[in-house]
Amino acid sequence: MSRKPYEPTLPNTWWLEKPFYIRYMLREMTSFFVGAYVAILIVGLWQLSQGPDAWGSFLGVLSHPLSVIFHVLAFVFATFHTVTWFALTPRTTPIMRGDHFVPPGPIIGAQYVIWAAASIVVLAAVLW
Amino acid sequence: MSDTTTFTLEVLRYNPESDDVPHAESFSVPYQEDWVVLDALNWVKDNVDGSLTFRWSCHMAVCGSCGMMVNNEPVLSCKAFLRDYLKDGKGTITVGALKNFPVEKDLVIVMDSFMEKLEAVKPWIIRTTEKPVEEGTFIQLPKQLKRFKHHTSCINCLLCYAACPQVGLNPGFIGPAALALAHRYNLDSRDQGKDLRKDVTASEYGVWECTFVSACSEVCPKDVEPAGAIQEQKIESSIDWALDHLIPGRKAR
Amino acid sequence: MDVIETDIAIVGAGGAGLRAAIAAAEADPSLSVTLLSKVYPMRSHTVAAEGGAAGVAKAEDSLDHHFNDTVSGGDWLCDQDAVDFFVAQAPKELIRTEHWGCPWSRTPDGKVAVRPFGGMKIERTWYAADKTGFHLLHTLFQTSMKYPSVKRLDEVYTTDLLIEDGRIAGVLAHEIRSGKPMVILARSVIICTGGAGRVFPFTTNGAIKTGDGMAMAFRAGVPLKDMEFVQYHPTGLPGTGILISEAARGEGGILVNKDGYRYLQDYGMGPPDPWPRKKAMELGPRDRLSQAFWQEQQKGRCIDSKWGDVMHLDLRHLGEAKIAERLPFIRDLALSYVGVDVVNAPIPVRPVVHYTMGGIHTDITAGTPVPGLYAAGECACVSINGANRLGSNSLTELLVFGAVAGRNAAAHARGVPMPSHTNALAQADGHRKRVVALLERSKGTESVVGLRTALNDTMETGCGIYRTEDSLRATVETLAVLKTRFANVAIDDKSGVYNTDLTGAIELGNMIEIGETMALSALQRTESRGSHQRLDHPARDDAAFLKHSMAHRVEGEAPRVEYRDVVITRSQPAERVYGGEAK
Amino acid sequence: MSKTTGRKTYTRANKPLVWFPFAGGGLVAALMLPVMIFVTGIAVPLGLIDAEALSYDRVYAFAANPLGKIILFGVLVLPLWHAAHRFRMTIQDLGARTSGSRSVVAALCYGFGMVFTLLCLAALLSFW
Ligand SMILES: Cc1cc2nc3c(=O)[nH]c(=O)nc-3n(C[C@H](O)[C@H](O)[C@H](O)COP(=O)(O)OP(=O)(O)OC[C@H]3O[C@@H](n4cnc5c(N)ncnc54)[C@H](O)[C@@H]3O)c2cc1C
Ligand code: SF4
Ligand code: F3S
Ligand code: FES
Repeated sequence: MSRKPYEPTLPNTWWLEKPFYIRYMLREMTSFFVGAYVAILIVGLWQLSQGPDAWGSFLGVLSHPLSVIFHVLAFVFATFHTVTWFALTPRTTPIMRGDHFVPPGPIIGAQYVIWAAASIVVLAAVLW
Repeated sequence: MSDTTTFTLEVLRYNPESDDVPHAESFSVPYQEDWVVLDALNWVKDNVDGSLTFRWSCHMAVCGSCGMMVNNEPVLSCKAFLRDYLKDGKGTITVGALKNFPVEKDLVIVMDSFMEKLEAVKPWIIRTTEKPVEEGTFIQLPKQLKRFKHHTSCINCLLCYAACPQVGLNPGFIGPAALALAHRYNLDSRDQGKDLRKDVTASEYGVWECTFVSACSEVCPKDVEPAGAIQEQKIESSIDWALDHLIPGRKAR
Repeated sequence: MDVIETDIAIVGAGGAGLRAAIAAAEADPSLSVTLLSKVYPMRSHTVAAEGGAAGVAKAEDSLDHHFNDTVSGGDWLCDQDAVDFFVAQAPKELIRTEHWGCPWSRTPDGKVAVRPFGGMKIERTWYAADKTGFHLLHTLFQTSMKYPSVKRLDEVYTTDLLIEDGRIAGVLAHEIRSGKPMVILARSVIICTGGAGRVFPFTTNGAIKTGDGMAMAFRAGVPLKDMEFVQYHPTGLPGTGILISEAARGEGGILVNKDGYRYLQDYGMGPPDPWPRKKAMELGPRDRLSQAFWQEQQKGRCIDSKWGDVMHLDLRHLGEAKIAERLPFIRDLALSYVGVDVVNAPIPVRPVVHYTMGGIHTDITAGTPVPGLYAAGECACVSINGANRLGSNSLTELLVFGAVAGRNAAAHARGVPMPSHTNALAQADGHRKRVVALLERSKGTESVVGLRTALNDTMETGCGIYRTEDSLRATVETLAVLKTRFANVAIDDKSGVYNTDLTGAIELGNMIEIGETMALSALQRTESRGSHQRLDHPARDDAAFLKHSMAHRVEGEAPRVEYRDVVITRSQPAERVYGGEAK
Repeated sequence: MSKTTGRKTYTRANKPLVWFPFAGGGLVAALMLPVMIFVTGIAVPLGLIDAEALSYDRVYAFAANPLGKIILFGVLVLPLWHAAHRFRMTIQDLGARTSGSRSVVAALCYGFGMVFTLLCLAALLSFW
């Protein structure tokens, strides 16, 4: 005749339960590729400071097939990061115009415009 | 009801006096086009087993009592129509207690932790001086109301707590609904208590535990947008923290 | 048994109970206030109120207008001293809730907006979109958390009042989640347990509205006043009984029959245009509108739907923008529960039991005849609603009289000693036996559902919108039988933890007693007034019945109904005029 | 019956220290990383863009320029901290729950951020 509440615990596989959570986990996993990629570039920067030869061997590593495979993956994940990040912005920074909130569409759209512009600038600088 | 279609209602049951873990029990229930899951549960309670235990009251999606996991999604059972889960009125619907809470019995959860968190965020208007009644109401422009109105719609149904993995992973996390409510008061033009609330909302049990899963806002039946409320508070509290550390003396409130 | 001592015990944490708790805590922070509720406070049925709360707000309005609308709306069965007090306090109480953060809807210049409501001459209904009760309840609940002297006992089920030497001594309750009985000794007790709509099968009332407090007070010797007056709301959703607020009509919605005709003009409510016109057509009082539905139904002019006879409530002409701003919840409810988007189609509606005007007899101090016992909210009858409550008066009522009850209970508590343990425990043991019997009776011949269905059926057929001597007699007889059958009721769940089977059975017992007071009071009132319509006595009879009926409990027998004069100060009974002739 | 007993005391956390770089880095990563990964990891190694684009001289000139240094620092270090923080939370999501394991994960992730931040600084400051 007395209470005995059942205390559930969340298993470590909780995120496999629903597509929604899997998507979240993929989004969070973008951090692995982001981190790894910038770490590689920082190493490259260090190589750059060590002179042309070191830089050259760094470029050599970059063109190794495994490296290319990694970067293709990283590109996919980074783009996924971009898309999910933009999609969440209306939630983090709601904008009011007059008596109403600006709907998500324009806020998200504006970010894509900025993204495109930034990418073009980078490409142009590289190619010039 | 002669040739009624029946479907299977599979309920995760837990009786603290005889069970150690919940177990599933199936009931065969007549299908009615207009019925919601709550109606089916009431049918079972009335006709099959009076000991089946669940909370409900309003049957109109506003009292917040009847949240449960239906087919593993947190929903208000009084707004979960059978027809949306079954094909031709046939099939199985599973029902269980809301996730991330201790289970008292059957579908009834223990919600003490939420009540404590709710109280902790000081969900009331805080003012340095009270306005006398004789002076009438405050002026609040429609756009000032609009700014926080959606955050006032929370019915404390706790679906968001069941959906948020961080609630399950970190029991101390104040959680989506309570944090949204704190934000609601912070944004209210009549309130002056933001700073007091921040001691709680910007603590390590507050907004920082949220990893922006957004499941809370997805399952919220009242469009409260707790995910947004939390991120806005992260930004604001971060700016606040930075100013506290940059401007000498600001911190001494 | 656990014993808790408290200065003030409040049973019920809906709008009235919370307001009372705040008032008591503000009146004297040194007094301990214990707030008991069978559900978490925010689940209380105040949460379901949609339309609004009345209180004079506009310059062209006046307290006199509000008074007159209320008294005539109540068919002169209101106690006018109470109404005067009520209308004067109403704006102040509403302003207080605004200061506490209630998100009232606003006019473009930032003032609180008001909307028209049935039977009200001038717009004076404050609203928070169409979720007024929800916002009010959450505002009160959240505000109540800031008072340290208020201790809540959530999900604690009160079964009985304890009385010592004719004055209140506390309550007997049990904690639902453990089943543990507990005695709460108190110097003052306030009952705020809400209405009893669940006595009827088809109601807007939530599962918790089973009239527990009324039954407890009744058993403790307090008379129940004007119990025959049960309000039908004209626009509930068929099937579920979910309310489509009067606000829908206040904003301009119209009611039509199967010919697309605005039938209310045939029942003294016209002319239909110009629309909207206050106190006319769809903005008439609820009793008249519900009765008109019944008349049309007799004439076969209802719309035949899969849920049976309905009328159409048409909002389409309001336009999507206005609907989205003022009636979002209505739109959501209609879409979910009857599959109708009000922007493109009319809503099927029918009358449904909504409100109990009668209740625990209280006076203008919210006090009952038992010293130290107070009551407020829908469970009480201070008599501001008379024979028919005007929509939006009751949310205000629970604020005004909840506050009065809280203050007076505090004042009383300061002046009396704590009741004795021994006495209270002995009484509690006696009452507890009834509960234990329900748990222990292993092979009863009766089931809760069976009796509840029988109760609901007989109330609907015998004591509904229209009543006759025969129908009421039959109901009274059935109820007497149900009372004896209840002694044999058995339940499936014998456990201690969270036993809703048990609480359901106790509630059933309460409802049978309440139903009996309703039917008997209705049988003896051989006139028609407000919501009480007798086909065999269609006229109002002021000579004999300008009186409150007072049902007293008699052990082992049917209740005894006596009468008490209505307090009339300045408005003599006259004809109730609505439609174009209403000024 | 549930009554708030023994109220917790809450104090403000210093989380903004990591949250600011997380949020800023997330934005920078969203805008810049896809195109950068594309250029350095895919297009140049595969010869889609002339290798000259990443020649020692060009990159050195950019990195030696003070403005270039600031840009590189921002584009590398902010996403680095973004990734460090997010990865830390992800590991917690996957099961590091006890306060002990949480601290270890935090030390590893932020340690990683620290090491590469210093490496990046060292590289950038080593040539002018
Ligand atoms: C659908 C709907 C819409 C309405 N709309 C309006 C409107 O627009 N305007 C208006 O003015 N009025 C409206 N009303 C009427 C008004 O909402 C109610 O009369 C009012 O809210 C009642 O409040 P209360 O505090 O008396 O009771 P409730 O809010 O019903 O609360 C009762 C409390 O008592 C507790 N309780 C009951 N029994 C026990 C027990 N045995 N032990 C312990 N606790 C117990 C419950 O837990 C609960 O906390 C509406 C009513 C309904 C049903
Ligand atoms: S935020 Fe939404 S989901 Fe969470 S408790 Fe409130 S209403 Fe329910
Ligand atoms: S789901 Fe949880 S993690 Fe944050 S955004 Fe919502 S609270
Ligand atoms: S019963 Fe009230 S929300 Fe479902």
